[in-house]
Amino acid sequence: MHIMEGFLPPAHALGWAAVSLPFLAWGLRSIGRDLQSHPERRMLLGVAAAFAFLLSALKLPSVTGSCSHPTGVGLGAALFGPAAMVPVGFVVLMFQALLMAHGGLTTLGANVFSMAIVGPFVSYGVLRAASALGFSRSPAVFLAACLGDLATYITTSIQLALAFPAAVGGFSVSFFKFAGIFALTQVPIAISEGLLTLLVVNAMVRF
Amino acid sequence: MNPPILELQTVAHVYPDGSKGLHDCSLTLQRGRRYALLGANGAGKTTVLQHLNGLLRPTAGQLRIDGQAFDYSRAGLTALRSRVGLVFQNPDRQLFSALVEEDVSFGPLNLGLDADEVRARVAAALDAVGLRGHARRAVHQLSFGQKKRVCIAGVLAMQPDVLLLDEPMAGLDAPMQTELAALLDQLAARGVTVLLSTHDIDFAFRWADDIHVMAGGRCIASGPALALCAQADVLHAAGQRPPAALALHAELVDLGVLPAGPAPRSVDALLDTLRAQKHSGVITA
Amino acid sequence: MNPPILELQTVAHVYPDGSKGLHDCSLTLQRGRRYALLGANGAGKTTVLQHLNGLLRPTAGQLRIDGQAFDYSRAGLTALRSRVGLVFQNPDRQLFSALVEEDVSFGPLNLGLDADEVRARVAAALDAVGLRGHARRAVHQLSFGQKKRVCIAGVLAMQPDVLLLDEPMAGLDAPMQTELAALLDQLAARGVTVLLSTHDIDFAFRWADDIHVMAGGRCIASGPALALCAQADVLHAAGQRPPAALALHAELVDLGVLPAGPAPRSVDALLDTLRAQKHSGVITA
Amino acid sequence: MLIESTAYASRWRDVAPSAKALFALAGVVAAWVARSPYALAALTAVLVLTALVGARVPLRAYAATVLPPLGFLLISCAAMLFGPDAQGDWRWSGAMLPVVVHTALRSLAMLAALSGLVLSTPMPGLLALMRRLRMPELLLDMMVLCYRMLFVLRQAWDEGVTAQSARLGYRGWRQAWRSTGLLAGQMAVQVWQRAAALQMAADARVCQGALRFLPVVYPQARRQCMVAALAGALLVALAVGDRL
Repeated sequence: MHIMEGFLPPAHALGWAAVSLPFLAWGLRSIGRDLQSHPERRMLLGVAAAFAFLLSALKLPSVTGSCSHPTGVGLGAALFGPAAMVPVGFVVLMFQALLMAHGGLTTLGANVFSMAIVGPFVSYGVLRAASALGFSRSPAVFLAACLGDLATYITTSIQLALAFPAAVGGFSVSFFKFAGIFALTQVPIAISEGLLTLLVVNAMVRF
Repeated sequence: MNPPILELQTVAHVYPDGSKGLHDCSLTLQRGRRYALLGANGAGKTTVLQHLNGLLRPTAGQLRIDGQAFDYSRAGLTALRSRVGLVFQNPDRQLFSALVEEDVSFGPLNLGLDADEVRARVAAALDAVGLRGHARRAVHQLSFGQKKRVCIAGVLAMQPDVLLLDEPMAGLDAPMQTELAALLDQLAARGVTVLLSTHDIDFAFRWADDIHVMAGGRCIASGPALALCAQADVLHAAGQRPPAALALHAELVDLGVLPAGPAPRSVDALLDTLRAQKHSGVITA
Repeated sequence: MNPPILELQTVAHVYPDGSKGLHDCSLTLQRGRRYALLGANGAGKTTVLQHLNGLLRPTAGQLRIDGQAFDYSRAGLTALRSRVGLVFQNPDRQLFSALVEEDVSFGPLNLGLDADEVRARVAAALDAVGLRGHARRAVHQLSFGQKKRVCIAGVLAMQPDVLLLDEPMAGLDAPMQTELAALLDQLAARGVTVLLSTHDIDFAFRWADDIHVMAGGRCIASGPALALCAQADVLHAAGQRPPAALALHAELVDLGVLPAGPAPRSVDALLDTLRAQKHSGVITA
Repeated sequence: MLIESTAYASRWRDVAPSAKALFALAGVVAAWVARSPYALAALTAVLVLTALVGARVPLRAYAATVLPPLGFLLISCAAMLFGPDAQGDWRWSGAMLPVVVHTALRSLAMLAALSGLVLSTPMPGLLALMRRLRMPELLLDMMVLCYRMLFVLRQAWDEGVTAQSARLGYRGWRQAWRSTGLLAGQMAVQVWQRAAALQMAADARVCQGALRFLPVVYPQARRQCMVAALAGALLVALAVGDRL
């Protein structure tokens, strides 16, 4: 879920950018180390970012009209590790802002935090936990993608609630309002996302 | 005479970006014949094929099937696509599954057939293209020519009445082309109507019963291969030179080397005629 | 005689997955000539090209440049690749930048040239392929043929001595092929050695000075186009039939229709000869 | 992609991206500084008109571009104005109204500022600008590749969907899900193959690590930046004046 251009007050916009920046730097360093021994990783992450962007612009069969769901971020975290997904997610979000007016440059920091940091980390964590608990592949992948998506949406709701606490009740009331109203779109998207990721992974392992 | 199995009537097509794909394009396909759709790159060949399969919808004009105007309903499209199969040019863009037999089963499964029927059709289709032994192989291990045949099997498994192929000979070397042409002949002999697009007039002349000539988004001429290829002005308008076999035959008849008569369909056939000539020892000049 | 500019000496190549790319493959390229690398799909043509550019390293045998064994050092590779340019078959797998002139500038910048020199080379390369007016266009807005020419410009901007092209004619229609052949002729006339791979013997016979014939990962024969194409057994071993122009010419000489002498390079040239014959009115039989 | 094709067709396509970015930045700063709804509305109007009249962005393309973010704006504002209170009853809470109005107008102004930039500047220009602004090289390389491959992969995707449709792959929702999954899986595998092919092509052209390209020159850049700075200063002055 993207926060639109200009929606966050300056302090919040800059604050979230400051929070995301170290993660981005860390991701870039981790890729940079790999490049010495695997120069083709530069290309790989570029193509992977394009593929993630393409999937995110896809209209999923059941959620008509909905687009820009963060598809592929959870999958990418499983394949490349969550660190590499920060720069990839950054590129995808930047392109969504510049090519589709989804999200924005002033809110890029906040969106990167929810979609390129929290989402992939949760997906990755769920996947690790699920395999540690002995889940078979299909439910593990579905849960990882689905929960990664939900974590993103909850993070966004927190970000909005922090910026706009309710006049009465403050942060918590505001959070439940945002989370409640966006649940209408985000919960179906998270389920579709989980389903699609599952189908993709099942198709991939066959190759 | 039966109504044509498929027909485009004064079809126009404008792409969403405003570029014109077709305008005032009419052509008919009769049951069981072998057609070549001849034209330069950008003449609208692929657009025609996609109209015949219902993938595109005419901006003006209509598609007729068995003499009836086609209605583009959901059920109609399913029926049309199960009767009219389309093989695209690039195998890598139309093979989605890891294993050969899985890919071939894609169409029949979408038709909603039961598992036994699907299995039987897949086996028959792989038989037809000579890949029965490769059913369990991974698609990415196949050669280009084999992939092309898997694509054809994937469409044959839907048992279409009409088989459309977009530039099937592109990228194939000479022996593979010969093999594929033989396969298409077999299908035509079984009553399947075959239409393939090509920019190679020598191949069209050699293989097709009838040729539709495309230029600038229109079908500018149609007719039996021999009669059509004799019309130098039509070919010129489509940016084609006459087939080599025809041109050579005409010159050699003029020179009195060969007797007048129907031209051989290929340079190889012409060579055979010349060799026979040599042995008979008769030079008519 | 100068040493060959490039040479493969009994090169073998085994891919990491164990499949054999080349074995005992030897061939030489002399300065300023036009070569065709002729062979069926899977004969090892692409593998040869990748060896000549240092992208692959022989499992056995060696690559020689200007008569010296190549050492595969970092500096050596840079020098080799700046002298030997390789154009791949598929434009979508070799263009990195979305802007035409940016992509063409990639190679020269890697050579460490200064900005002005790079700019001049980019302009000259785009001029050579006839795309000067498209310098600021986006690659994805170009046609397939134009993209192919951008790929060639990207290599020309490095001003190589040798230009290698993998199946450059694939996917191009006849007028585009003629145009590209003319461009390659121009380059050859300027002293660039050109080697292109193809499975079309008629094209190879028409265009090339010399032909290397590949079959089963080996170069089974090399020689001037005319001499080589006369060897039916070699061609047969490579799965090729003789060029149509050559076969026809031989028959017509046998029949006494044409005087003995060098064969015309294409069916079109043969037709011209026959027409001239008709006007002169002399039938030698 | 509408923004993409509009940018290539824009009258200001060949204006230096630095100038357009400067003006957009001034718009963003002004929107952050301005306080009254009137000033924000005026700012939005100026920015929209600049894009429509100055850069000749077609109204239809402009509207289609800003529509999806407006949907987000609507839902978010609704969430702030309605919703369950401490007792769990859904009700209108007017106390948030001034905040909502200000936020909505500020968002519109910023959306207008950045839409003006992206609708008149093709991505290669923006990437070149980021390069000049010293964005990390690795990130830039990823963006350059991503941008180019977007079109390649989208074409492959569209062709795949067409081929599947021809075999009835999108006949119903079950088939549609299955086909989408198959296609996405097949293309995910291609990501590795394409990356390897690109690396090989880069090596053939003596790639030294990072991807380097010659920047496009904008001969009028200096003058254009001056004009943009002046216009931008006016926007900011308007906003500061509003605050005082």
